[in-house]
Amino acid sequence: MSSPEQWTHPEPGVGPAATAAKPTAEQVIAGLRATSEGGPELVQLLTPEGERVPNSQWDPYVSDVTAEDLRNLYRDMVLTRRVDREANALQRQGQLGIWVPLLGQEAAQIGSGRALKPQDMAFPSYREHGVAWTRGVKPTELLGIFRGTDHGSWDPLANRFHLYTIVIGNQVLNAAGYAMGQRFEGKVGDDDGEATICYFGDGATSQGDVHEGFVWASVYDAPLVFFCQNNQWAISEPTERQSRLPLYQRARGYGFPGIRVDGNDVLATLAVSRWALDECRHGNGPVLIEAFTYRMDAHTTTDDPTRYRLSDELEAWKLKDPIERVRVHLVRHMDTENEFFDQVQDESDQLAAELREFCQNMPEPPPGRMFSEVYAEGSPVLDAQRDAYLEYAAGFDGGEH
Amino acid sequence: MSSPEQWTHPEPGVGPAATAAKPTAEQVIAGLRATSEGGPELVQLLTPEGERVPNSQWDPYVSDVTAEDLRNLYRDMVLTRRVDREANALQRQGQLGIWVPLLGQEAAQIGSGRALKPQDMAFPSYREHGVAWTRGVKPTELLGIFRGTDHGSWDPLANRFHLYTIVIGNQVLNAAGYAMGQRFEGKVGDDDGEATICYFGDGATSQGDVHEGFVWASVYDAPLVFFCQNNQWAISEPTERQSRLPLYQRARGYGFPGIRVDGNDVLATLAVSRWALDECRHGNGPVLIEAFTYRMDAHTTTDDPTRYRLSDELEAWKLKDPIERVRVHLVRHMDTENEFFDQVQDESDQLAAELREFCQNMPEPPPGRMFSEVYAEGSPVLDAQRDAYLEYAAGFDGGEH
Amino acid sequence: MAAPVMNKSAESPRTSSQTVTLGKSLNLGLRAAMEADPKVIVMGEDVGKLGGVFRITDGLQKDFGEQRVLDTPLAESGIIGTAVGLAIRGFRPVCEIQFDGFIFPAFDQIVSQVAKLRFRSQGKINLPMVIRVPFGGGIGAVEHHSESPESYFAHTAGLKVVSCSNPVDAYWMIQQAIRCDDPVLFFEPKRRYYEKAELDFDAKPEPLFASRVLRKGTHATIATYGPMVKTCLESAAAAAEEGKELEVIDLRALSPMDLTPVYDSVRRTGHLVVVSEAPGEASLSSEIAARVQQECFYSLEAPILRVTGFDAPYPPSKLEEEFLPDLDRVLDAVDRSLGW
Amino acid sequence: MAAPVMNKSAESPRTSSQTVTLGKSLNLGLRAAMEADPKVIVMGEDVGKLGGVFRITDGLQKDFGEQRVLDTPLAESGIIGTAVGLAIRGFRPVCEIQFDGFIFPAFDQIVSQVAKLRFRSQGKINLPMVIRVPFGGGIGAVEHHSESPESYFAHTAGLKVVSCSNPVDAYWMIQQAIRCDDPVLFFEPKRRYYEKAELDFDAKPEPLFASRVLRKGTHATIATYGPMVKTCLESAAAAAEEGKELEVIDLRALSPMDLTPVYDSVRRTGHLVVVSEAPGEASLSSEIAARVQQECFYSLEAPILRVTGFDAPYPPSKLEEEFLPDLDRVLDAVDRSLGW
Ligand SMILES: Cc1ncc(C[n+]2csc(CCOP(=O)(O)OP(=O)(O)O)c2C)c(N)n1
Ligand SMILES: Cc1ncc(C[n+]2csc(CCOP(=O)(O)OP(=O)(O)O)c2C)c(N)n1
Ligand SMILES: [Mg+2]
Ligand SMILES: [Mg+2]
Repeated sequence: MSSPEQWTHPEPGVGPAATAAKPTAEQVIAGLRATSEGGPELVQLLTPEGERVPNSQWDPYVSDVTAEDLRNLYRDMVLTRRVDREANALQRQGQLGIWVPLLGQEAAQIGSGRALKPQDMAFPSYREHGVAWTRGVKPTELLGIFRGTDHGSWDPLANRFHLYTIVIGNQVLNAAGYAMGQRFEGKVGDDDGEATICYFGDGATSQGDVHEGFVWASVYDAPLVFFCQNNQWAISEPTERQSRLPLYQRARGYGFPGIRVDGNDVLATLAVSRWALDECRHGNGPVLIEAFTYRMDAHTTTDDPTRYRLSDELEAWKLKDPIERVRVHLVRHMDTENEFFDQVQDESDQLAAELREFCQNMPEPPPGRMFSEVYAEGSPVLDAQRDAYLEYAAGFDGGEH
Repeated sequence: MSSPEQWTHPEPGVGPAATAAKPTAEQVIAGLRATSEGGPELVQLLTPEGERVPNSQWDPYVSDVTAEDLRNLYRDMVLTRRVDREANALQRQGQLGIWVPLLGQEAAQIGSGRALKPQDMAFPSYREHGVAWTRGVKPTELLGIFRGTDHGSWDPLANRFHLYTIVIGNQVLNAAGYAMGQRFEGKVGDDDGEATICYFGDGATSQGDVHEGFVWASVYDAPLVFFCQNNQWAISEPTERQSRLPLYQRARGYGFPGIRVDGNDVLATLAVSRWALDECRHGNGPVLIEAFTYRMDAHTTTDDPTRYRLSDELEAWKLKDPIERVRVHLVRHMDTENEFFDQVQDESDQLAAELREFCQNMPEPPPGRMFSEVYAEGSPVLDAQRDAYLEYAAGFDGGEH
Repeated sequence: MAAPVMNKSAESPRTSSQTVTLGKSLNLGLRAAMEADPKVIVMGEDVGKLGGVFRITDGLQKDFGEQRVLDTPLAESGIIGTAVGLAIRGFRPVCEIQFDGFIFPAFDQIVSQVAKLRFRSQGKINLPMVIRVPFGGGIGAVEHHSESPESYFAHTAGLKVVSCSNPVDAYWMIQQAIRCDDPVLFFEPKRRYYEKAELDFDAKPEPLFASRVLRKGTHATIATYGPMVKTCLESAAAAAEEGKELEVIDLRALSPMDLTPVYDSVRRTGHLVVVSEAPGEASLSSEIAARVQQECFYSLEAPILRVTGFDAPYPPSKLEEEFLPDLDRVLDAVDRSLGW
Repeated sequence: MAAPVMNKSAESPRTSSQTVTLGKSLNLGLRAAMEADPKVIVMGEDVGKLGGVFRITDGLQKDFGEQRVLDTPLAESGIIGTAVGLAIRGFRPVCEIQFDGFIFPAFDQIVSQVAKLRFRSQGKINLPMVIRVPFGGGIGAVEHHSESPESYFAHTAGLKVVSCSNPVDAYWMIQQAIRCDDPVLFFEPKRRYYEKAELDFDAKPEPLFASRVLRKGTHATIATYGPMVKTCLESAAAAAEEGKELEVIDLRALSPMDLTPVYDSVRRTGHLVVVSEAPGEASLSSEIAARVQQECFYSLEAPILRVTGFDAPYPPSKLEEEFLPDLDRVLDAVDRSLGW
């Protein structure tokens, strides 16, 4: 039951006000007001067991997906996970200051990322390493953020993948503005139209900026897909701390569609994202997608989830792994040989090795970097600070101080 | 049609994405995506013509309202309007720096204000002179704000009516916190429970703070009635600039009820507010009420509405005047004599005279007031500034400078 | 810079010179910028049909259409946050914040995105946006309508901050700010919107980030900006009658500040009074004092004195004359400095 | 003030003295405040089960329940805005902002409501709330996690601002801040959370709004606060080896500042270096310089020098050692001052 309104909100009418509905902790956990169950409205095309569920509404959006395509999606997810695990290990070994794992969210990210057309724009939060991959951002280009050498070294305009945004919710407004721009430039209205996708988490939905993004996008008919990865946790807080209702229903109050998809199902995510992006590029935006998934690792490498959640939960979600179900499906129904899997395995080892190699050899940024590119047109005050600092620092080179 | 979702949002399915729905300006005005029509969901108990509409759902909430009570509501509205008009005139005559008229919103404010129990708390925006009246705030206590002598001179805790809040949306979070406190103190759960009501406008609904107030109140089951007076204008912007949908529907996305009431119908507003407050005091909050009304005067005395809206609109709304319909009803169906109306008239003249008298004699605040009550425990820095200033200022008294 | 082409607006005939108010000047400057570059868009609350509560954008929506002059939803974070996105997309948004006290809901977007995005992207993204803020008191307004928040932004690295003080500067500075590839906070002295001056459209404007000596003097230096410039010029005129020649410098650029003319002046006068109506604590006036005492240590014959708003919330308007620095307080400080 | 009753927490046995980290000290101080007054509630992101990302609220929810330790929705304006309402209702909320860089979404509520409500109501409403902010750099974090935003709040009239620098102060100051009837911004030097000291629960604490001379000296004065206090003490120790005795003053109170000990010191030493890792422009360090040059005009033998973060966004963490003032930069400034 994904619409628990009836028990919290009796209808007006004869008689005294209804008694307070006080769910017990157990009821909450059991999902009485939960935002965490799948529910009948969850779009799923591939079960955790790897079986294809026919769905007349959504099948058309993936009817062109060949076995080859599915293998590519599989490959994307495996490589993404491998990059994620390698980076996590690099952090453990002191090569990165921190890492933000996406483990478990590969399908949500690859499915939506692969739904994008080249002309589309994406605004990530900080966990979208899989989406970055689909936009042609090299995994090595992500590392600087976490090693502390830069704030992201890819070209956000060339890749059409904005820089990571760490302040929760900020990017939603930036994306809304960008999408408004697409519309103002007349780039919306047909199959070649442009669209924007914006990623944020379940926790982010509480932020004022996300709301304002919903208001702006709906008022300006912006071609914007709000892509909420509900991984069920905002650090230590479960989604119940952010909402009474499943998050996709938030859209109902703004007058645009909200839809919940199994975020561990790459095919369903692809289908729903394609539909949503198409709606947007044709001028019917915005759309909200809630990808229902699970953060299988810690929030970041500095987090300790054992303090706030039970390992049972993780075990249950392991059975819904986004990669495994595709693997099973490919083997059982798509005549995929071991060779393919071995090859993807090799490729991912290769990628991981390159990542490691790159990471270990990343140069330190020069001190002048602190002062560089703050302003397009410079600042005499800052320039003077830079000059004084560099002169001061030069005193140490072979100096005596 | 108050749910225009179907035309902006075709269902996913076979076939290309739907063509962009581009409403023309006329369609917008005609209400295709409008947020401004009443619609079948508008709760109305008293028509503009003064006829009582039976309503099995809402009648129970006003079944105890006697002719005497209705006359009191009428009186409240007349006095409120008279205060409003007098203050407006005082501004024109230079006695006030500015005035924020409530003309047209008397029913929304008196209906909801009179639904409050003594233990309830109210958080106004800046136009709630009618609600202030119901909370026992003297009209004279409002004047300082607009004359520039103070920021409101009533006692917000004693009156259980918070100070006016000018920064749009801020008070919604403050009210949510206050209502959480009512709950934390165990003052919620039965007929004697406490509730809080919070006022804001249609424009305010776009603010992040209002959203966060919705999130907090729903997550903490706060006994809070969100009372949105949709007077259809945020200064020069029609509600269409803030939302695609009628605003009461916003609540749907948060999992609490939203209801639209004819804000020019004091009886309907009373009924709906009583219900909502009762839900809250019993623990079933929050609730959103959208009181559909019309700002019949300028935004403030410095505004010039002729620049952005047609006088036709105003004429149409004059026919829906909140006071006139009660008057007609009292005369036609409640045996009310002219004497009563004359008496209310006299009373209002008297009140206006007192207001004027008071206003003209308001003392200037002393210069030390600038420095007073900034801190509960003082500040040596500010004290030094005060002392230096007062000494400096004293130099002018009979001084020569 | 060429005279603005005003073929679309009948009420403003093309002339090479015109007497205009500061408000009108901004309006003409905005119009010129919009004509010069189709990527310039204006956005904010009530900037369309109404032309803004101060009419600074008057007529622009009529002439440039609803896609270039946007009446936005009522939320400042939304205004600035979407402007960031529009700027990333290649637009040059000019955002109006209706009153100084309402910029705070947008503070996060300004500090975390507007100020940092260029640095974060190492120059791959420019944010050529202008945030217009009518600021300061003296207009008898209710709370939150008379704030002077410029120091918050001067303290924020990555932003540029300017303030105009007269109609001529207003006209040029708004255009220069819009052409600037950096984000500019543009503070407009609202109590001076109705001040008039002769505006020569063919003149060559000063650079944007340069302060200006508006009155030469030998006895003491006054550094000020925005609405206080007029107050200080009046003070200087009064002082002159008593034989004291005050040098008045309009800073114009608040971040980065161009203090060289102040240093030069203080080296000659030995006395500096800084005037600003913002509360003094941890402010631009503190910064000026801190820098000048360092640069002109041996020239100073008295400590640098500051005449500012008090470190209290802006008072109810009946008291604002007392809160705001005025001629007497400026002269009192000058006298204290000279008599040190 | 009595020793905290810690009967509920097995891990912290009751003793009259204990060696604790600064982080633990805050935890103990919060616990003591919550035990002393049932109206004290703690709210913020992840402050419950997790005990906060720095574990400052560790164990509090377990011991005081979910209605006194609230894991709030993820929105800072919401945290502060609802805390205002709770304070109006009579609670004493202690809000945690997870990191310095995330206080900005709450800026509007802080500036427009927290700072002004008491003045607006002419004292009819008190807002006894504390906003805890782990601040500053030096921990190798990603962007927005190393900011020093204290000057924004010092510039905001109506707020009080303090910063602790060591475990002993942390323990007392957090309790004093909570007992204070004014809203207090409480800045915690996060890079010092793991510094240890002996905490005597029976000691009598200093007043909250008083600066403290931590080291006596005769050659030059250093005024600093928060994380830089340790840096400055180390600098003074190093200088002593070269025969220079530096007086180090921990300001503790940032607004209102207690500068009397600084004036006294400068009158003796004639030299002042102000150290803060925040960018210098329009900051607290400017304010200190502005005020000291006025108060100690005739005592100063050299201009007041400032050692601060640069006026650039906080850099990627590999560069933070260069960005942050360190022993060398402090000593360099001291030398420049002494050699003026
Ligand atoms: C404005 C702001 N407040 C707090 C934080 C600290 N923080 C980082 S991630 C996070 C939780 C985010 O949860 P969610 O939105 O669900 O995204 P997820 O991390 O699960 O992908 C928090 C509180 C932040 N980055 N920005
Ligand atoms: C944060 C903020 N931004 C802008 C304003 C200026 N302003 C005052 S009232 C108003 C319109 C409010 O419209 P609405 O919420 O519909 O309330 P109404 O005035 O119609 O009652 C605006 C923009 C403000 N007070 N606060
Ligand atoms: Mg999450
Ligand atoms: Mg309105």
